[in-house]
Amino acid sequence: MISQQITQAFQVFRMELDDHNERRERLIKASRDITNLSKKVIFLLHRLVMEESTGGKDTDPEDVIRHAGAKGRQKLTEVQNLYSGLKRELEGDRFWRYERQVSPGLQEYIEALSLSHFMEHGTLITYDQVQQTLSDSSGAPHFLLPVYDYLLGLSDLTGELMRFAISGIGRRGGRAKANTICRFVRSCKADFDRFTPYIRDLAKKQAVTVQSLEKIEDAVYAVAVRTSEYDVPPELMDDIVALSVSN
Amino acid sequence: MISQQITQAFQVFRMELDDHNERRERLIKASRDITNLSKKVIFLLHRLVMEESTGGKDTDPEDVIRHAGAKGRQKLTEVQNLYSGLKRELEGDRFWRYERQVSPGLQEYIEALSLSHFMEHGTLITYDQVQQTLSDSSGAPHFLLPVYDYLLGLSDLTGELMRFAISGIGRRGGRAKANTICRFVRSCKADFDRFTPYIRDLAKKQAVTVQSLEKIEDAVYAVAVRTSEYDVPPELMDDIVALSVSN
Amino acid sequence: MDSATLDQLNELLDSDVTLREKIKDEVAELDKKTRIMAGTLNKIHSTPPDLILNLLDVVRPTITSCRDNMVNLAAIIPPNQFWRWKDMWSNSLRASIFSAALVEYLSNRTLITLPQVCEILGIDDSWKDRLTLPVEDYLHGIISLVNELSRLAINSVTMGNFEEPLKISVFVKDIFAGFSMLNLKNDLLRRRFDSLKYDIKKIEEVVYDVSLRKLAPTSTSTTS
Amino acid sequence: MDSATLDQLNELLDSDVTLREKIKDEVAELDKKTRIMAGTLNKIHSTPPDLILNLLDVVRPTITSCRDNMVNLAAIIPPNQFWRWKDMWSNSLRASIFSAALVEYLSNRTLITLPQVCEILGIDDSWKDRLTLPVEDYLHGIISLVNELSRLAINSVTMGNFEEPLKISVFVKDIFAGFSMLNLKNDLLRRRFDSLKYDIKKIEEVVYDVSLRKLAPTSTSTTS
Amino acid sequence: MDSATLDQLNELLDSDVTLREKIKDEVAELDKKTRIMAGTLNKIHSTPPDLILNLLDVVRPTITSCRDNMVNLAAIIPPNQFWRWKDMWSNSLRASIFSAALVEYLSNRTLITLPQVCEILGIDDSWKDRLTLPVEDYLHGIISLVNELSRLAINSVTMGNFEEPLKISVFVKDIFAGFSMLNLKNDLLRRRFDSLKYDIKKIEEVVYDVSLRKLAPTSTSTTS
Amino acid sequence: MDSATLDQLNELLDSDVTLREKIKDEVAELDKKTRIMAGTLNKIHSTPPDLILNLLDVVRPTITSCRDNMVNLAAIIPPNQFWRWKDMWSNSLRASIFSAALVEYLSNRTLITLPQVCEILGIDDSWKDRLTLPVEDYLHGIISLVNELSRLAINSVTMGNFEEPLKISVFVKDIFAGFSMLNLKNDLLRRRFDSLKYDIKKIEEVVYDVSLRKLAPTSTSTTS
Amino acid sequence: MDSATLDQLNELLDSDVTLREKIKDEVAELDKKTRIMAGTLNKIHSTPPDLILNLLDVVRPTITSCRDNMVNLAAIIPPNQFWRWKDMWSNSLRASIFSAALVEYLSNRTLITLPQVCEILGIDDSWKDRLTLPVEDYLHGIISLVNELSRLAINSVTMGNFEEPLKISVFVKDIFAGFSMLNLKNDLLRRRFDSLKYDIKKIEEVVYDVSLRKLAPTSTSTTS
Amino acid sequence: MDSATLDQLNELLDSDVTLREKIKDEVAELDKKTRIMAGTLNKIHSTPPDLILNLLDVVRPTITSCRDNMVNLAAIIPPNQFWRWKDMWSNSLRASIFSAALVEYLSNRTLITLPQVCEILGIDDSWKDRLTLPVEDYLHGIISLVNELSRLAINSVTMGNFEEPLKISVFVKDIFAGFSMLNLKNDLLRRRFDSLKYDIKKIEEVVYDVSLRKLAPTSTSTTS
Ligand SMILES: [Mn+2]
Ligand SMILES: [Mn+2]
Repeated sequence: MISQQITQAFQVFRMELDDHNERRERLIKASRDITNLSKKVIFLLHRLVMEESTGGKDTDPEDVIRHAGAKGRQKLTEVQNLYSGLKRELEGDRFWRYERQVSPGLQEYIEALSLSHFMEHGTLITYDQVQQTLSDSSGAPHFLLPVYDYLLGLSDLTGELMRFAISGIGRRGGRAKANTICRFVRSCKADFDRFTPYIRDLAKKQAVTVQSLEKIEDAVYAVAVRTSEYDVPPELMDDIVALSVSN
Repeated sequence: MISQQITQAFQVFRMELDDHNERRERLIKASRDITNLSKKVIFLLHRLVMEESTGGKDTDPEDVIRHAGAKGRQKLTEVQNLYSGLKRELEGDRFWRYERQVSPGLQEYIEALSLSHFMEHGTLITYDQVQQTLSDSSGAPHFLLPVYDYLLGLSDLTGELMRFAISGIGRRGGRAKANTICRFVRSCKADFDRFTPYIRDLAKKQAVTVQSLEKIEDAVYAVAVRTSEYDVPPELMDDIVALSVSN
Repeated sequence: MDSATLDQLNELLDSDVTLREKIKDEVAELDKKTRIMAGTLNKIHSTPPDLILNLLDVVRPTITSCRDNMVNLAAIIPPNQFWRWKDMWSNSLRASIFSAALVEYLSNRTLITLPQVCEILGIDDSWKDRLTLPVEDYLHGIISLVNELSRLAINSVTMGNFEEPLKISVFVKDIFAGFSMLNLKNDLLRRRFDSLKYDIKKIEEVVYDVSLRKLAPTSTSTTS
Repeated sequence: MDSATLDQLNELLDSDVTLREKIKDEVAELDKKTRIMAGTLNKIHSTPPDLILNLLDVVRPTITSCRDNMVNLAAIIPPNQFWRWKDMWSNSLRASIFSAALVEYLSNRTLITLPQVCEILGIDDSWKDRLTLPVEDYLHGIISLVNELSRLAINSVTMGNFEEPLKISVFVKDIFAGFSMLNLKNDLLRRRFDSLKYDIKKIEEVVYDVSLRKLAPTSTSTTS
Repeated sequence: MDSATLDQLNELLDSDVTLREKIKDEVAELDKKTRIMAGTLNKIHSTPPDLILNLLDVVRPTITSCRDNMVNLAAIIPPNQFWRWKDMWSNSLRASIFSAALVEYLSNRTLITLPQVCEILGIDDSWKDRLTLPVEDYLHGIISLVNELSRLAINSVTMGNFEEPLKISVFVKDIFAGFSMLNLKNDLLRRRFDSLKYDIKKIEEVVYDVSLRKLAPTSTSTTS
Repeated sequence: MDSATLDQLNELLDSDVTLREKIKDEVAELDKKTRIMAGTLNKIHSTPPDLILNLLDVVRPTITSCRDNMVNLAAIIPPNQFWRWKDMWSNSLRASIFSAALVEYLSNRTLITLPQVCEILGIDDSWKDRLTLPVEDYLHGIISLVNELSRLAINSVTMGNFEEPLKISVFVKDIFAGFSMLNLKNDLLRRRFDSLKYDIKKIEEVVYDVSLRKLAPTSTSTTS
Repeated sequence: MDSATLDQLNELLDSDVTLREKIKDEVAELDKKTRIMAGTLNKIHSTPPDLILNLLDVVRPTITSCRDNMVNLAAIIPPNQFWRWKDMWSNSLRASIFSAALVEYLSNRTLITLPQVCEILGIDDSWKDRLTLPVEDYLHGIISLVNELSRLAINSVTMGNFEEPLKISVFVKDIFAGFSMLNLKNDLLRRRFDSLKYDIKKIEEVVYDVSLRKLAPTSTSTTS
Repeated sequence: MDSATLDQLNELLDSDVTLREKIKDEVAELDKKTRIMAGTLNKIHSTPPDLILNLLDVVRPTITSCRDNMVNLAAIIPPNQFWRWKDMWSNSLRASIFSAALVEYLSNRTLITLPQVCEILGIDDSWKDRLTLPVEDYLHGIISLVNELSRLAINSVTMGNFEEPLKISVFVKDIFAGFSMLNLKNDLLRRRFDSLKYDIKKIEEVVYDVSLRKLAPTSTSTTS
């Protein structure tokens, strides 16, 4: 009977669709976990800098930041382990099949990783360096990192750098750091501009980057105006203020 | 002074922008008038067929429709006069500058014109025929008719044909006419499908055409079912019913 | 700003809120009545012809009682603010017009006119700036009437009344011709008018069935 | 339906279009004037205090000439239809109110009242059902005034006028206190009022800068 | 970023752009064919039963010629990137599946299977990671088939063929039962499956009309 | 802020995510059951009257098994949070109510009541703050029932069962009259109630067709 | 459906409407109080330090009187429906929390705790299923407090009070550190937390100005 | 349609497609250049005043090279079809105008005129019906210039150049006054002009900061 054939065919379809939907659900959950872990690392990085900066005059602010970056990088091994566990779910042509589910977590991870990297080394993490963190011990990648996710993840970095610069501006050495970050974000913006015609969402993110950059510029400007008025070297200014508000 | 130069330059810009805006406003108003006139002709066409069809058994329904079509065509010379008056506003590169303002009226006009033409001749009006109505007595066009507007205007025709077919189905000869229209709309749909990749809005309008076609098919189907049940020739059916409801 | 000014500004800002509440309450009242009328009139589809007039007598007092709501609304709307608030009641008003038009048709086989509706609902000409009956709403009510009559044509035959569809057919074609003379814009009214064609077609089909099965009387008895 | 009825219905359905065109033209006229006034008043940010009064004298005739547009509008709007059309001109009206309020403040250091605005713009009480000045529009005009004054506070200091911010601060805080007492709904007015807080803050920062550097004579005068 | 990195990224991105262009061209080719097939198959609604087979013979070569496009596509897509690019052709592929399924149904009154479609379109199992035929696309093609058959049921009756709707009804109910077994997510497929219900209803109404009037010989054969 | 407070705040901010996952899983289970029931009940359209009861017996255990999901849901929802999460399962719940109502109608020709639904689905009164059956959901289920019965009226005639439409007509008119008395707001329920009118009309047309052709024994029995 | 059932269904459908109205009225009351408190507390920006306590004494009774509204709300909300209605009052509640927190800070220089807020507003633990104070609302109130204190830092200096900014600086940094420990989602709260940075920055700038101009006392007097 | 007509239409449509592709390619070229110029000019925010001229020298050849693209475009556009295709390149054209205007301002402190832009970009007057430079595009370019200068005002101060903001302020105020004279419709240009106000305000605040602190020599020179 015809009917029987159709039933059997649809039973096969059901299995395939259920299998796909279940894998999709698993990857959505995994991506959500990765996103949350990465977000927490970003919070942690901001927090570490803030807490340890209160250590007093003897700690070098650069050391504090480097130390925070290293701690963040270590914490991100948790995310790397998750990706290593997903290797089978994403092998072969599956990565691209589930790219839409995987992409948000991946970009958030790259945002966190690049922030740790910047804090630790003061540079932009490269594509190969990111790919390396997504590979097993023998260097075989769990999946090929798409350039898009790399660039989109990096372009979120500038927002975090803005937060980092502005909330640090009142701390010892924060003014100099804000200047460094201002230059760094300006060059990120220029570099990424090249890629906007290739990646649609990047233009939107670049607009956010410009906003972040202007916020940093405004903050750096405010410091410059004040320093000019009082004609006191920045580091001395820090100390005078620290004397007024010691906590 | 710099300021003076800027003021003078901006005075020139103001004149140019005002000139452009005023022309734009004039064309919007003209387009609205053309739209309204065309809409009224479409109403008139439906109305003429309805009114004159009540003339009784002696009038040939085909004549009534032909006559209505001719009257509609005559009435549309009013629109043609408006276009002839706009010749100067649309000459040279101006037509394309104000295409967005002119287009809605133009398409509505083509809808009305093609409906008149169909009623009068039973055929689809050609591109050259439409262009001819938009030319002066020596055959010089007021402006070059864009193929897009021609096709988009025609594709609205199918909606009016649906109204024409369905409201005529109860009149003498209406069943046969509905069949003719059904075939005609079906071939319009097939012809226009070729152009959908070129004209973005056409795909949406084709979806409406398909709906109209299905409505006509449903109406023609209902007649077929009924005729089959009673096994009476359609024309005889008309007479039996006319006997029951004479008005 | 001195406190007198502030009080006055606040009063002006507040008064709209209270007014909206009052209108809402009144419209809720009116709405309840239209639901009751619709519920009763729905029975025409299962009532034999000789009992229809009784049914209409049941509805009439409710229609007339809508006047109270009209009077109340006219009393609350501030002068000149008809256009500000009218959307709040137009649905209910259209439902009332529909009921009045259906009662009129079944009683006298005539189309209720706009002034007749005003009279029945007690809408006074002198309220012009607060409460009036716009043409659009009247036309919406009439379209609803035709929708209902196409249903009635079907159900009359089921109940063995074969003349009703013929009467309805004549009446409805006349209304359709009237609507065809109007220059409607591409709005809701136009869309509802387009849908009338299907009602007409349905009624015509019933007329065919009845005629071809020779269930209806001869043509002379139905000429209007 | 007889043809007289049909003609009447058709007329009712058609008439609005022409009216809309007429209003649009009149509002375009008014709009042009508000742009001219805004252009002139923009110069307050670079005009020394002693020349401000001259500047205001240039603007006054244009404000007064808005009366013509008001008269024309009142003549075209049909009785009772104020609420139907008002959205077409409210932006231009608010711009006129802003200009009148700014001229009033700079001339007399007082807040223009709603009746004063009506008088200046020649809005007649007897037009009530066609053209009136709603509270909302008045309040929008006042908020625009505060927006502008926060800019003026900044620019006055640049021009070496350190007292202006103090005056503005006192004036604006009073208005702010007034708005705080109003029962605004969650609409555009509410959102614009929320934005006032930024203007106030900016002005306070200017006063702070001036006080800190002891640039103005009597900073203690700001306590109200 | 140093210029080596920039160059590397640029190269990667450039190669995608070129690839995209190539796929686009190939899909445009395929698309043209699906439009030609749809145009021809559209004639089934006005073709008498005995000429239908000729019509199908006209379409078959075009279907088969789609294999060229499939071969070309499979050659350009890089390994493992099937899912990355498939959205570019899935609409065209679904249209091809629809044509193949309609031809199959009208020829043999059977539902084309997924492997049959692959064979007809020449989609090779060994291309798996570059070009394959996903279940979703197959199901979309089948839904389009049902959409078309519901129209055919109507038009067959118009042409005096009263048995066609009965055949279609049996066939389509089986398909519907098949779809009911699937756990569809809230996506396009689910919405299109919901729309199937309207097709089924429409076909059932045609069968009803035919059965009620005893126009087809064996209406009892539709019970399954 | 001390760290205990911070930990507690963080916990409160985090907890919802896990709960949402758990509810989702449970609802997916319930959903699968409603799909199975719908699949089986779909067969009523091609099943002769004497085999219908067997069909219903197949569905009953699945309905009863929904109790497990209800118990599980009631166990996960925190006290007092019914209104926070209910949107997650209302679609599935409505589908279950529909199945229960259809089984009830075909078994006993009566309308299932809200308490009956609660009993069948095992929704306990004591869960009130976590899981209850809102009126809206019950009414949605009943509207789905009427949608299905209008299809059944058509298909019964196809299968030669001319009495079914008459029974359905009486039942459905009663429900319609009931809905007319309800004070529905302008929401989804109201729109679906408006759609009921089409179902009623369709059923009336079937009764008309059957009556006109004198196919059913006692057409006069439809007057209520 | 019998009329008892209908009445019961209608009652269930109607009760929500009435309840919504009641809550709205109560919230309007509460809202009026928050506006009065905000109006009074706004005066801290122009009140010398020694008169602040008097000002707070004026506000306290209004805060306490909010308990009445809370009691009333708790009385109207049906058991278990907290989550259904909470959005209606959360804005007003946050405004009350802000007022309470500002009074607490200016009285005792401490951060009000969540239990303290509950106590002051009389939110009873036993109302849990009808009215409770969510963490989010508490945190929103605290952010508003910081926004206000950054303004106060500026205005204190204008009024010659150079110690206030130092106190505020210490207090606000502590709150900021607290917020940094929270894992906020990307919602309104996160955005408002981000904006806190600017308040902190502003306060720091004031501290610089004051320190560098040596207007503030020595550090020992400000350690907390 | 007969096949001759179909072919004719197809040909017309095909030629447009080819033309569009050609324009697209040319605009992509132009776009690449505008991005390079923007990238270089972006460095003005971190370049000391004495090195700015070198930077401009780097940009000039690229601006001039845009002429090639203009010549090519003018060669492909059919007569009278300028307005049909211009949206395809207006963004790139505006970006070029912006670069030319910024170079002009930083070199000579003057506003580039429309004829100057035409000359630099090699737009020939004789191309009028194929390629011209509309006022709108020129104005967009100027608005982008102001956006950039407001950022430059900030960054100059950071680099210790306190006179730059004063120069920018004078220049930008003149432009703003010019724009105020225009009757802009409610389009993109209007919205961007509205955004100019924020730039002006930002620049005014920088001038304020510099003047207040007496950081620049002759702040009084800004009064015009
Ligand atoms: Mn981020
Ligand atoms: Mn039309």
